[in-house]
Amino acid sequence: MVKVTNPKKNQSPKISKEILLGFYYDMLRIRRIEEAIESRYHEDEMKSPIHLVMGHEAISVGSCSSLNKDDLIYCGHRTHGHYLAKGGSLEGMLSELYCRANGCSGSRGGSMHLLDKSVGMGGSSAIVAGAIPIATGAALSFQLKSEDRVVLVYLGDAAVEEGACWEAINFAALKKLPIIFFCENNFYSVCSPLEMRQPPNVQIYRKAEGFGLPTVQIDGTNVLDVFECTQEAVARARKGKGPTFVEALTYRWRGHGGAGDDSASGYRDPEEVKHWEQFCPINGLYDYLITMNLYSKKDKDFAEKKIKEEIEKAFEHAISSSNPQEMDLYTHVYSQ
Amino acid sequence: MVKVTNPKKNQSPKISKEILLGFYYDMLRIRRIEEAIESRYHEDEMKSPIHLVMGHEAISVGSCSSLNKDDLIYCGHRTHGHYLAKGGSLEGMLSELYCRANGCSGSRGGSMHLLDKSVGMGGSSAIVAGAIPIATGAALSFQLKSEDRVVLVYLGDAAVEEGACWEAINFAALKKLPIIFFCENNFYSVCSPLEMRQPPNVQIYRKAEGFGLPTVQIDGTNVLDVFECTQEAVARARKGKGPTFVEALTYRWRGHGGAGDDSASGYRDPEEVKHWEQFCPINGLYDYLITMNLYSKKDKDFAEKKIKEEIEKAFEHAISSSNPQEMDLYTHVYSQ
Amino acid sequence: MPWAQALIASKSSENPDPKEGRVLSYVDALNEALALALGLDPNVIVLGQGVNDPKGMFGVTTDLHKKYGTERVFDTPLSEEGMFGVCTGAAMNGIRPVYLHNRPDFLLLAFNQIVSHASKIHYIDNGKTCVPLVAWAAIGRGWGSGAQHSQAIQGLLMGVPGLKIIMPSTPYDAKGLMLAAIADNNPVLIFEHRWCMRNKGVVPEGIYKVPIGEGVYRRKGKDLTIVGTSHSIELAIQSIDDLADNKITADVIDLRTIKPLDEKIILESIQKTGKILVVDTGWEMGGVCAEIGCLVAEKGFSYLKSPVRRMGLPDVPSPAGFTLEQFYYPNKDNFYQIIQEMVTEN
Amino acid sequence: MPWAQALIASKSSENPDPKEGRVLSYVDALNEALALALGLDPNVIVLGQGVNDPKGMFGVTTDLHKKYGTERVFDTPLSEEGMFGVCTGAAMNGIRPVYLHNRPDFLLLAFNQIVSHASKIHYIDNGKTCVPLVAWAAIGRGWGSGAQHSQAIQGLLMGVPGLKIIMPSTPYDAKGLMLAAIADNNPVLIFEHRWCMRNKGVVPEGIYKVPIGEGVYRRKGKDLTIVGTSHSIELAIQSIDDLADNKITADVIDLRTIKPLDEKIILESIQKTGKILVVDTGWEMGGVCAEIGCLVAEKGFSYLKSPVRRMGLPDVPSPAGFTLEQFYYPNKDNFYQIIQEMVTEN
Ligand SMILES: Cc1ncc(C[n+]2csc(CCOP(=O)(O)OP(=O)(O)O)c2C)c(N)n1
Ligand SMILES: Cc1ncc(C[n+]2csc(CCOP(=O)(O)OP(=O)(O)O)c2C)c(N)n1
Ligand SMILES: [Mg+2]
Ligand SMILES: [Mg+2]
Repeated sequence: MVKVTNPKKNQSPKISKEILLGFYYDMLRIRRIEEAIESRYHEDEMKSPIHLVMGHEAISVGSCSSLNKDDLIYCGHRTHGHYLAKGGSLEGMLSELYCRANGCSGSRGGSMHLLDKSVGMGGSSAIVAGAIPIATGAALSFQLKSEDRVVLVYLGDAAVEEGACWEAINFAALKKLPIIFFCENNFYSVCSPLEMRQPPNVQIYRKAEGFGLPTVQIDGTNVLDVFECTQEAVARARKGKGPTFVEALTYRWRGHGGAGDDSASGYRDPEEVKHWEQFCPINGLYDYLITMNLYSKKDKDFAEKKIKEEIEKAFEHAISSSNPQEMDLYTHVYSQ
Repeated sequence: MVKVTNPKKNQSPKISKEILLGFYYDMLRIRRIEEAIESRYHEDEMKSPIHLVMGHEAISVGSCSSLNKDDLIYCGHRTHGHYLAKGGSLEGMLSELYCRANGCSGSRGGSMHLLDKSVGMGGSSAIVAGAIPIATGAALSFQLKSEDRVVLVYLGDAAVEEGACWEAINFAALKKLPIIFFCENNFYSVCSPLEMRQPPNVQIYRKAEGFGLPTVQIDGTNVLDVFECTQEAVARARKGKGPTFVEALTYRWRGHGGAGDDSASGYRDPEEVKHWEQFCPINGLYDYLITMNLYSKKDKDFAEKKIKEEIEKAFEHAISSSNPQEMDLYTHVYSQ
Repeated sequence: MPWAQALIASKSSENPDPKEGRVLSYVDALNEALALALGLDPNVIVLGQGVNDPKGMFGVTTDLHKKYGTERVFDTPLSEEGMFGVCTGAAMNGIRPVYLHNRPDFLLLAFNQIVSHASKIHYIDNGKTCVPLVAWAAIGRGWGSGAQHSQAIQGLLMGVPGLKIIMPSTPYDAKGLMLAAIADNNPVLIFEHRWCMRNKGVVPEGIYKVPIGEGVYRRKGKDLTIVGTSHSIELAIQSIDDLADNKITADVIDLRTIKPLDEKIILESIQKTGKILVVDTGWEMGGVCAEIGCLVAEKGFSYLKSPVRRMGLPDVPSPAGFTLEQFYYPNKDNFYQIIQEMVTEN
Repeated sequence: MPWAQALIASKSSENPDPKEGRVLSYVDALNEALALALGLDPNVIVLGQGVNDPKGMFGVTTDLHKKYGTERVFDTPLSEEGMFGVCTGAAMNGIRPVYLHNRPDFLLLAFNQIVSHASKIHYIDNGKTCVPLVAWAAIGRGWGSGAQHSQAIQGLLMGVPGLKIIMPSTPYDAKGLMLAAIADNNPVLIFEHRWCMRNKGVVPEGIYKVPIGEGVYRRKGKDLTIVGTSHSIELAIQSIDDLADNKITADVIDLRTIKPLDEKIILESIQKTGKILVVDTGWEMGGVCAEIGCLVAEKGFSYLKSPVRRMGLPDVPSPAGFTLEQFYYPNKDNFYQIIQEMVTEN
């Protein structure tokens, strides 16, 4: 069973109450949205291969909170949390899952290509590691145009097995590009555990160290840790000091794709899932806020209610939206 | 100008006289063969893109001396030294350069594909890093068939910029394959200096360390260092302890391709070339042998004479051999 | 190596696609082929992302590792280019790797190893080394596979010397061609189609081989020739059967292999019908349709009574959305229409 | 962006391939095109292995870094896939990268980025992002380039939606198409041929654009149509000129671009001549020859008087040796023979 790092819930950061409550609300919102999608997935109306993010919420929220609206994020197939944390429209997302013409990618992308340029969700790739060099190129464009913007690219523990990941990291280090490589290490690639893919003695963040980047390994279930280390990395990038590599340890509560947990199939121990569920990013922060007297049960109920209403509206909007037409198939193959 | 490591000529290894003299003869032979090729290249009869190895001789000889005949080596475009050090036929090599039917690759490969399976020259690729995964696969075959054989693959300082290099290294470390990754760092890729391609603070061998391999950086102009570290690595591989990564610092005395030095063109300082020429692998060992009273001027003259005769015979053989026929073009596209 | 005897023993090619006998699912047929190969030859290995997990590569590799061990049936790092090179190097040294991928899209990462190495080494080495490896992938379609998970890339590879490319449509062929591919001493790519993988069919037990490079008639007729592979030919068969009442019949040729290409059977049929519709699961432009269409215009020109027609994908990436997918992929109505047009043409 | 005005200003397309004016070498024409683009648009960058070294990518990039700085003209790590992705990401964010490679063979390393990313992002992003990048490479031939340094891979890419592919033959086109490619908002691949790069020709000063997707007649004739690009069409021109005494004339069409393909000019000519020979620097099978041959059998069938013929490379890897190379590549004698055959055919 995978060793868990213990979230240090007793840290008292210099983070304002507003921000802390924002973390909680945003994580809770992502969780509830994923649960709503999951609960309706069996209806077979969302004809798109979903990759749920339960367990990863602290990473999306903690890191995106350190970015400006015009900073860009890129990611792989597991897009939901990042898209929402960066401010992507929920209606656009659900319309995309329902394959509607008004989906955020016009029904060309689906769940793996949630996109909202207006808030800095720069793009994603359904090819593992495919977005890493692309994100690096975005960082190059910022440097060339001396824009005060940074890029953050999310990658999984399998993405570091793709050579292109290291080609991009070498180039980013060479040119001191304003980019953060953020590895969400959840110890699995589909059903393949890390130890079948990388040597036991190896730590992912240490690989990046050898390539000349400042690197850090953190508890990805602790939004405060994620926020603080991202803040540092972003500051370094803005100062022109170059890229940072972050390895955040976390866990995927559900199956690789689709609804529900699939550990019963035998590739991982259901006990392992239970074990990690104790380290819920959302409950963890809740307890912290309660002990710090920053939050109450009433506040939570209020938040839940607000989120529930938003989600229901968005589903109605998506379901009632219309499908693309045949002519839509042929647009945007080439740009004028 | 590149910092040079200083060959420690005063080391007294437990290496027998025979072996030491063998080192000297083999390095001298490679040097003279390259000089002979270079001196005739302008005749335009060797219609093949040559990559001369002057300056690299200690690497080929020191490492191949640690291998058995049935161990395999693989390499990139700079093949001559490795092919010869592993025992490849000189006649087959020159016939190949002269595009003869009896060339070691039947005139299909040329200088970048010198090949002699009978002595364990397993193959090469003209695509930088192309041979690294292939060599790793050869090592996998030895492990699967539990053969007591190892693989050594030569790669340049640019080859580590190709992602496939790290994909292969990760897999070799994961499976503890019997392979040595031997990097010949001569600080240039064609005319591109290392600092334009990799960050200044980065050391190639440290990258491999992060991937979980035992690694070492050595003086590639010192055949004794090369021999000793290869012996260790080979022993580790034979014991089933897995791969080793060796970075040997060296220098290419000639232009990237073709005859003569091209530093006048301005991509590198001619002084730098002079500087490195002081660290001639062959003269270095000669001085050592003389001070140790293991060798004499007379011995050298004898060796020179013998080599000269061998080379002249081989050229005559190649030049007088016949060209392929049209039908030869169509053979071996598929294997039966 | 044990393949020669085992395969000589097999009588398969005399009896293409039997109608009677044990019925097996497409996936089980592939699983059986791999099990037989692993059992027959200790040098056969099966690898790929997830081959030993509970999903077992759509079931194709399920439980093989339990019987043959995780040394020979193993999961890989997600390193398609590197692992393809590893397979090539192992194959050059006596191993017979079968490297499986969920999707052909992922093989695009390995083109340097496929095109410049695996397929050329036997030639460059002047015949001294051979590369008996099999790379397998299942073409995706539907449920939002989209532009990066449903590419049928066979057309990109058809021109590459030294490669063989197989695209089966029936469980019988899937097993027999898998065995033939593993027995072959050259790099062989097998592109399945996820929708063919739903099929069931008669599959003999034990080892048999379907010859690489030989097409078969799935239907015999007079009005036109339809030629292609995989799910496209399946759809063609259904469509032409629907048109039987309209008294339209066709030669329907399942090539099963696109490289080497069975020119003989194509020209034989076109000589009779004078009309040809070339179908493929990939893009029409510059792909398999183009090669076969050009071949006919070159070597079968005198037989041709009307223009060559092709039915594949438009010059557009695959959309992810369900509705757009319905417009993107050819369906039976498209077939009815084009066949009607061709029959009335003169 | 400054391109619109600059290119509207240019009168070029009215005057394809002028006969009089300043003569420039092919390489200098390309160097001038890059210099003009760098001067016109601060978002243009030029990168690739060795672009700022004394060799300057065969001279194509020589000294550009001195004038425009090493921030905009820079050497790269040897990471073809990664750097192609970097160019794509930069292009998605306002940069216009021109990424140069010595050989197309090296682009095989980047197929995942080319085929699954650069060419599809505009579509997947529903038109919100465009990818204005140019990837350039020079097809090798001779002096032992061999199987891994002389591959003409355009045929592998012709089917990929979203790509544009350019293959010039004259210095005038090389400059005008390079400028058009940089001005284009889509990923454009330019495949030069090392032998065309020896040419000299009339090249106007300043910015002008040769339209992407339009072929030109290099010769007008009656007996047959020869269509192709790059060095193949050059050889075709020389061969047909040699046959003038035999009273044989042909329409020789230099397509200049293979994707998008200029169907109009091909069909127009075939309507007149009724015979077509398709030539290409790549493998005949499954490549550019196949697409054009099939196109004619599809849309020009009624015009065709005799079989479509193609002349490219056999289904064999490039050998390294000089003698074998002579047998491998089509030469004038091959042209004379095939043209004679076609003319007498009926
Ligand atoms: C190049 C490539 N190979 C294989 C796949 C199939 N695939 C999709 S997601 C995935 C797992 C990736 O694991 P990881 O990077 O750790 O991300 P996670 O799913 O754990 O978030 C795989 C193998 C792919 N999309 N791309
Ligand atoms: C993938 C690829 N890109 C570019 C080239 C062109 N090329 C041939 S040799 C070479 C330099 C390689 O440098 P290095 O690996 O350090 O070996 P060295 O020549 O210094 O021995 C390059 C860039 C190639 N052969 N393959
Ligand atoms: Mg993971
Ligand atoms: Mg070097």
